[in-house]
Formats: sequence, structure tokens, C-alpha cells
Amino acid sequence: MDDYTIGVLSNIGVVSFVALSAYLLLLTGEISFGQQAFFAIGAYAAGIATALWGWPLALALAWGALSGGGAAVLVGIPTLRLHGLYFSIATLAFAEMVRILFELFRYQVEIDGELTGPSGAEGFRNIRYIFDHNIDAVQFLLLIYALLAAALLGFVLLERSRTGVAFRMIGEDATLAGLQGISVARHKVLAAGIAGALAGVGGGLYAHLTTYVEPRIFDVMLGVHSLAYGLIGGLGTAFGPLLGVLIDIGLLESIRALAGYRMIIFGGIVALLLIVRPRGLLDERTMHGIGNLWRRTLLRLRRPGPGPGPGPGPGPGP
Amino acid sequence: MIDLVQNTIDGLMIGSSYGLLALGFTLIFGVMRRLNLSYGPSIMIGGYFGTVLYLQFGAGPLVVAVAVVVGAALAGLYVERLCFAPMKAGAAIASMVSSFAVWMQLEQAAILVLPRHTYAFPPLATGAPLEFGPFAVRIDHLVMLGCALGLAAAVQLLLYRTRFGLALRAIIGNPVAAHLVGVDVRTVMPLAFAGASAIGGVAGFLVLAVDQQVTPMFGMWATLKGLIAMMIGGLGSVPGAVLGGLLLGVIEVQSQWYFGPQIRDLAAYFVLFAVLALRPRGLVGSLSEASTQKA
Amino acid sequence: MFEISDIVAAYGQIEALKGVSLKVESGKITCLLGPNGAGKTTLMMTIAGILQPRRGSIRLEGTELTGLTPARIVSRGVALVPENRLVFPEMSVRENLLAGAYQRRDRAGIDADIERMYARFPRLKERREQMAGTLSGGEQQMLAVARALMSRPRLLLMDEPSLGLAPLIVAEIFDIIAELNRDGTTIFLVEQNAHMALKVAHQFFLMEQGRITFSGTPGQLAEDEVIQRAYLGTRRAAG
Amino acid sequence: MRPATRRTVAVLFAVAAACVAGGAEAQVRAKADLRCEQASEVLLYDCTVGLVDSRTNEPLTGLAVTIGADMPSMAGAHSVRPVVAAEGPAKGTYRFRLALEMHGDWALLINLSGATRDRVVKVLRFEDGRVGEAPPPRR
Repeated sequence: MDDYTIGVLSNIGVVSFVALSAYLLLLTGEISFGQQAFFAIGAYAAGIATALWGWPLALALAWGALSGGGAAVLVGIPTLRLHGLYFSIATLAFAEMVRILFELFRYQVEIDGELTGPSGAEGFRNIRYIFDHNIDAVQFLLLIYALLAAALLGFVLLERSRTGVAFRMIGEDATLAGLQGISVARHKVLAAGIAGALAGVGGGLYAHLTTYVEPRIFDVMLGVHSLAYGLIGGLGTAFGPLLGVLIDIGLLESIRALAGYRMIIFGGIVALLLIVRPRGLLDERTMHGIGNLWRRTLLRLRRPGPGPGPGPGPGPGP
Repeated sequence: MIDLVQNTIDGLMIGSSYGLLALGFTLIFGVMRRLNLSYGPSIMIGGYFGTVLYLQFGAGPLVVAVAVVVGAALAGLYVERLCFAPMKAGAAIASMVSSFAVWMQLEQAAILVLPRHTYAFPPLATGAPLEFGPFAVRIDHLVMLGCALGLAAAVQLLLYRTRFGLALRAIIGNPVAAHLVGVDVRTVMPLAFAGASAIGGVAGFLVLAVDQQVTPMFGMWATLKGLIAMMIGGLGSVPGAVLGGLLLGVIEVQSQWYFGPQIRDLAAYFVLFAVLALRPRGLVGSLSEASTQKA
Repeated sequence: MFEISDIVAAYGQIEALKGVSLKVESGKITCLLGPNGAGKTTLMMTIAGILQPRRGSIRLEGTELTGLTPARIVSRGVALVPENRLVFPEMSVRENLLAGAYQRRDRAGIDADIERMYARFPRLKERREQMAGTLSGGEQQMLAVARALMSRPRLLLMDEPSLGLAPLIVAEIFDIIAELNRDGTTIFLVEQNAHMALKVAHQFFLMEQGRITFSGTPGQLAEDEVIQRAYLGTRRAAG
Repeated sequence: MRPATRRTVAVLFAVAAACVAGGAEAQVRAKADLRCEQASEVLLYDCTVGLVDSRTNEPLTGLAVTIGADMPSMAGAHSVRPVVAAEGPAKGTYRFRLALEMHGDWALLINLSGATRDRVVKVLRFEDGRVGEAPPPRR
């Protein structure tokens, strides 16, 4: 693998965290334009922890997750009773406030004879943990994907858990979910917190991957992109947003030859895709179909019968 | 005190263009019940169209103005045909994301035509500011305010005094019932969409002419300003949009004067967040129940 | 004469109408009864052009209506009073009536018709400048009927006009239906309230699971059975 | 759900901790001096970067240097495939040519490998015929 491929893959992995973060809120029925804020908070928090406080990376990433999650809970409470567009715009306003606050945020310490730390709009350079600790690009790539795998495992477990069911129920119809005895407020804040923590981890990884962050990176563009990933990849599974990121960055990279026209082509492809599949490639129905196919295959494997086709004997239950 | 008043005057002038942006936005949202993120970029395309005429053919302000408005309307129509018309019912998020994808397209198209970061845009009106005692008013600001208020009044009249306006309000109120009384929804919707984009185009022309420059970033700027003003004022009402815009303008100018440009933006978003958290429907009531539905 | 033949309509994979045929005679009140989910509202929406049928034909006085836009269907003389009324909530009563005449261009005629509606529904006159969303359920139903009449329909479709209304108001609505019919309007009515419907109807159909299962005149079938089948469907009624 | 969350968090920490088990030794820190000017064509820039050890100010020679570029306001959406720099005539200088997609602020990621591994980030504003320090964003 050359450096370039490693770089692209690392980017895909890191951005997937924000995409998953936005996806989790989509599950509970809310469209957030603001997950980039928690990505930013995680990036700054983790970057400060290693670069200024000399913390180990693992602790710094956990701190980034905690900061992102904490901030998400704090903003989740006043926005609880907002829905639809109102919620979306409130998250947008919050995220932009966070971005502007980072433009004002200065916290520099002299490290190795150089002023290091966030410096307002100029950004935060020299988050050099991976260089100081001889972590090479492939190792860091593995770290990103290990954490991503852990997050996905968490999602798979979540989808099967009572909480996951509650999230989807709230997403379908919050009032109905409330009537079923689900504490809507608690679950919404919980979802916001988990989503914030996910974005926070991603931000921490991003800061250490590029060694440099600045407030402009975390503007609305990133937020809407992360929302789009879930929609492109599909809302039926947590792998949907990942697929979305892969398609976005992967496709953009692969049609580089088209230089100036690639955004026009890519934008058109996405728009057409959404006409045909408004809930993305891996939407709920597709995932249901895949699930059925999988169960049928398992059934067939377990029962070495007379070749393909529905044989005699007990079929799959209703 | 003089500063405070002068800032308020300037804020109202600038805010009038925000009000127009919000007005176009809220019409699209009311009719479609969907968020058109490509609203600003459509206006930007209009701005680029005007700029090309200005730079290459030396077109005058009036021709440029018409070009911006027509360009914005055509770009809006393109967005409607690609992102809104073919979408199934209930695919509101898909429409929104799709309009975002088209935003990318429009931005790239603008860069392809004019690759530099900024280009000159013809000024609206030159001349010394008018002085009223200690206060001064820029002429181009005055023209902007006049155009904005005039257009908003015209839209209000259109909505409440014409057959087309009746059709629009019927669709905003209840699209199924609009079908049932015989409104040709499939014709009115794209017309309304293009018209709303054209209103945005007027706002875009005014702002660009006051700034005397255009950049591809103008698209995002216009979407954000329109969105903020619309949400502060409350979805789905003409006075609400104008009021939200004026308020946003005053907040911006005051906070910029006293605290600088970063605080200006911070203050705008803070007010937006506070209005949503405390009074989610915005300051002025809405034209329809529909506006509470999902984006 | 209004004639529906072999209409098939579907939501996605699910066929809601499985070949519906029926005839509505001019100048009469025809009623369609059936349990929830039988496809009655789907049929109404299909006639009005909101839903497109997979196949089949709908003809009014011999003119084909299928494939036309809802606006065209209104201008051909068919008006639907939809289920749950669907008034324009943030428009005044007067504006709702104006909207009902959207397809018409005769200003004077429209004004005269609005006055006629006010005469027929005095309560609407009292509240003419009030926002329709603030009216009571019964008033909204009257407004919905008046709005539909503003297009001067040859055929008035009504989907569950009694839904969610107090018994006194329901009786009033059915009086109005009978009165409209006496004035010469053909009415095709979907109703859950079989008792009331059978009182006014000249002819009725039973619809179960997307099919017409009975057609006749009131009295042809014992009211008990009609009611049972209208509410519960044949299967459960038998079991 | 609770145990599931705990399990997830535990896995997360274990993996993270395992990956961090690298030695911490002071590395050479590079300092970069970057200059760019427009080449023959629009959006094409010739750049020279001078690299020195930030502590000793010794020129850093014999490194493999690649440069990536990203627009901070559109990270990922507008980026440039990394280019390899050639060591220039002066000691510790490296020259490369950038083909950008549009004017505006670009963050150049200067990656060093070889005897020293490091990354230096420089943000510059590229305009028609002019390259300068990026002032703070206006709008």
C-alpha cells in the first residue's frame, strides 16, 4: 500500500465516525446538521491532551469521546422538545457557535521551544503524537479501523438490544413510543450522547491523523456531508453510512482524472441515486431481504436436502 | 447613542436583503415542505451568470440584475426537477440531501466558468451617502431597502389577492385538498419554486452589488443567512421572513460594531438558538400547520 | 351516469382494489359500505385522480376520467369531500370557498354561489372571516361540503362525512345530503355509519377486501346483515 | 443494552491501549519555509520548501518529501493528489509543482520521511498570480 492509499483509507475511516454519529440520530428520527461540532470538540480535546498535557493517545481519545458526548448531552437537553426542521436548525446554530468559539479559542504552551496549542482561526498545529511515538501510518490506520470495528460491533449489539428497538420506535413515531412506555426524553438524550461520543472519537483520530486542525474544517459542509453518507449508503444498517463514505471519498478519488468535472458528475450520481433509492443503497427493505436470504441459506446448509429449491419438510416459520 | 442609532439604520438596510432571502426560502419550504439546501447556490449561479455578462460583454446594472434573477430562477427550476419533483412522498430527507449534492454541482459549475476566487460585480448606485443630521445612509443601501420592502409587499399581495396566490396558499395549507379543489399542483409547484428562487435572485443581486464582488462561497452564505432569518422570523409568513431578516441585520451590525466580526456571527447563531429553544415557532406565526412537519 | 369498471389500484406491493366495478345513477344517492381497510378511501382517491389505478376505467357520462390530473377531473364535474375534511386551516371560511371554485373563472357566478352557500349553511356565514382551522368538526365538515359544491359538481363524492362527529351533527349532515340530492346533485357516499346511510341512499354497495360483494337497494338485505358486513366483513360475521 | 455498552467501551479501550504501546522518543522536529508562485498556467504553482531542524536550524537533506493539499473549508471534497518534491539546488530545499482545483486557502501537508519522519502544515492563500499568507477567513 502506498502512502496515498493509506491516507485515503485513513480519511474514510475517520470520517465514518461522524457519519455513524449522524446516522444514530437519524435512527431516532432527527436530522442533525451539527455533528461536526462534536467532531471538533473531540479533535481539540484529544489534541490538547496529547500535545499540551502529554497524555497517552488512548486516554486522549477517551477524553475526546467524553468531551464530545458531554457536549452532546448538554445541547441535547434544551433541544429535546424540538422536532424536524426546528431540531435540525438548532443543531446547526449550536455547531456554528462551537466553530466560532474555536476561532476565538487560544490556549498555547511552549513545547520544545515552540508555541503549541489552539490559536484561534489559525488553528491548532503540531499535534505530533504519532511522530513523537514512532507510530507509522499503517499502525495508525489499523488503530482507526480497530476502533471503527468496535463502534460497528456496538451498533450491531445496539440494534439487537431493547435500547436499539426503542431508538427505532422513537424514530418511527415518538408519541406512539411514549405511549408504549418508552421514556422518549431519556432515550433521546442517550442517543445524542452516544452520537456525540462517536463523533468525538473520530475527531480525536482526525486531529492526530492530520496533526493539524482549524475551525474551518468543522463547518456546515462537514455536517451535511455526514448526514448525506447515511442517506447514500442506506438507513437500514450501520454499514450504510460507511458505504456512503466509501462511495463519496472512493468515487471522488477514482474519478480524479475528470478533474474539474468530478463534483458535477458525483453530485448528479447522488441526486439520481436518491430518486431511485430515497433511503439509500442498503435501505431497510434491502437489509430485510439480505437477512432473509442469509437465514434461508443457513437453513439450507443445516439441512443437507435434495439440492436447491424448497424441499419437503418444515419450512421457515412465519 | 449616535452609534447605536446609526448601527440600527445600517442593520435594517442590510437586514432587508436577509428578509428577501428568507422570503424565497420560506415559500419553497411552505410549498414543498422540504428544505432546499441548493437555494443559495442557485442564487450564486444567477450571480455568476450576471458576472459573466458584466465582465465579458460590459452589461449594465439593469441587464445584470435581470440576468441574476433569471439565472437564479432557472437554476432553481433545475433543482426542483432533479431533487424535488421526482421524489416519492415521504422522502423529505432524500430531497434535502439531493439538493445538497446539487449544491456541489452548482458550485463546481461556477468555478469552471470563472475559476478565480473573487470577481468584480457592478455597483448598484454610487454617490455620496445621504446625511440626516448626524446620521448617514448609503444610497445603495437605500435602494436595497426599497427593493426588498417593495418586493415583499408585492409577494404579500400576490399571495392574498390573486388566483395564483390562492393556489399557493392552498398547497401550503394542504396539498391533497389543493388537488381536490382543482389546483394543478404539478404546474404550480415548479412555478412557485422558480419564483421563490427568483426572489432570492433579487436579494442576491442587491447584496452582490453592494459588496461589488462575487465568490463561489456566496451560495453557502445565502443559504445560511436565509435559513437563519427564516427561522428567527418563523416559518411560512411574509412579515415573519422580513422581520426575521431585519432583526438579523440589526443584531449583526450592532455586534460587529461593538465586538468585532467573529462575535457578529456568534451573536446571530446565539439568537437563532435561543429563539428555537424558547419559542420554536419563531417570532411570527406560520402560514400553515405544515411548517411543523419534518424538513 | 357514473361508471367504474374493473379498477385495480395498489400501494406498492399491496393491492388495495382488486377489480372494482359499480354504477352510480344520475340524480340518486349511492352509498358504499364496508369495514375498515376494505379500500373505500382508496377508491375515492382513485376516482379523484390522487391515486393512479393500475388498470380499469372510470367514466362520467361516457367521458373517461382515468389518467386525468385531479384538476382536470374537478373541471369535468367531479368533486370529492375528503375523509377528515381537509379544510385549509390557515385560510378563512370565505377563502376556502373561493378555493373550491378554483377551476371557475366566472367571478360573478362565484360570488353568487358563495352567497348561496351562506344561505344554505348559516353557520359558515357567521364565521366567514374566521380561520377554518378554528372551526368545530361539524362546521369544518359543512365547509368541506360547501367548498366541494363551489365547483358546481355533477357528481359529489363524500368520504365518511360523519366521521368523528356528534350524533346531532351527523343527523344534520345527512339532512344536508338529502337536500342536496333533492336539488339534483348526484351523490356517491362512502360511509361507516350504515344505519344513517341506508336511510338516505337509493342504492348501495358493499365492499370487502378490495372487492364489491353486494349491490342492491336498501331493504333488499336485512339491515342487521348489512350492518354486520359493513362493520366486520363477511368472514368474521360468519364465524 | 447496559452490558453491551460496557463491553463496547472495554473493547474500545483495550484496542486503543494496545496500539499506543509505541516507544516515546524525542524526534527531530522540522521547520518549513514555504514559497509558491504561479507557474505558466492558471491554478498551476511552483513551490519551494526549505526544511531545517527546528532546534539546530540545520538543513534537513536527503528526505523523501511529499505534499498533499486540502481546502480547510471543504476537507476531503477538494483535495489534491499528493505530489513528490525533488531536492533542490540549495541544501535542504525541495521543489514541487502543485495543480490546484480552485483559488482560495489551501492547507499544504508537507510529509517528511527517511531519516526523519514528520509533517508540517502550512496554510496559504492561492490567487490569480499571487500567493500569500492566508488571512483569517472573512465571511
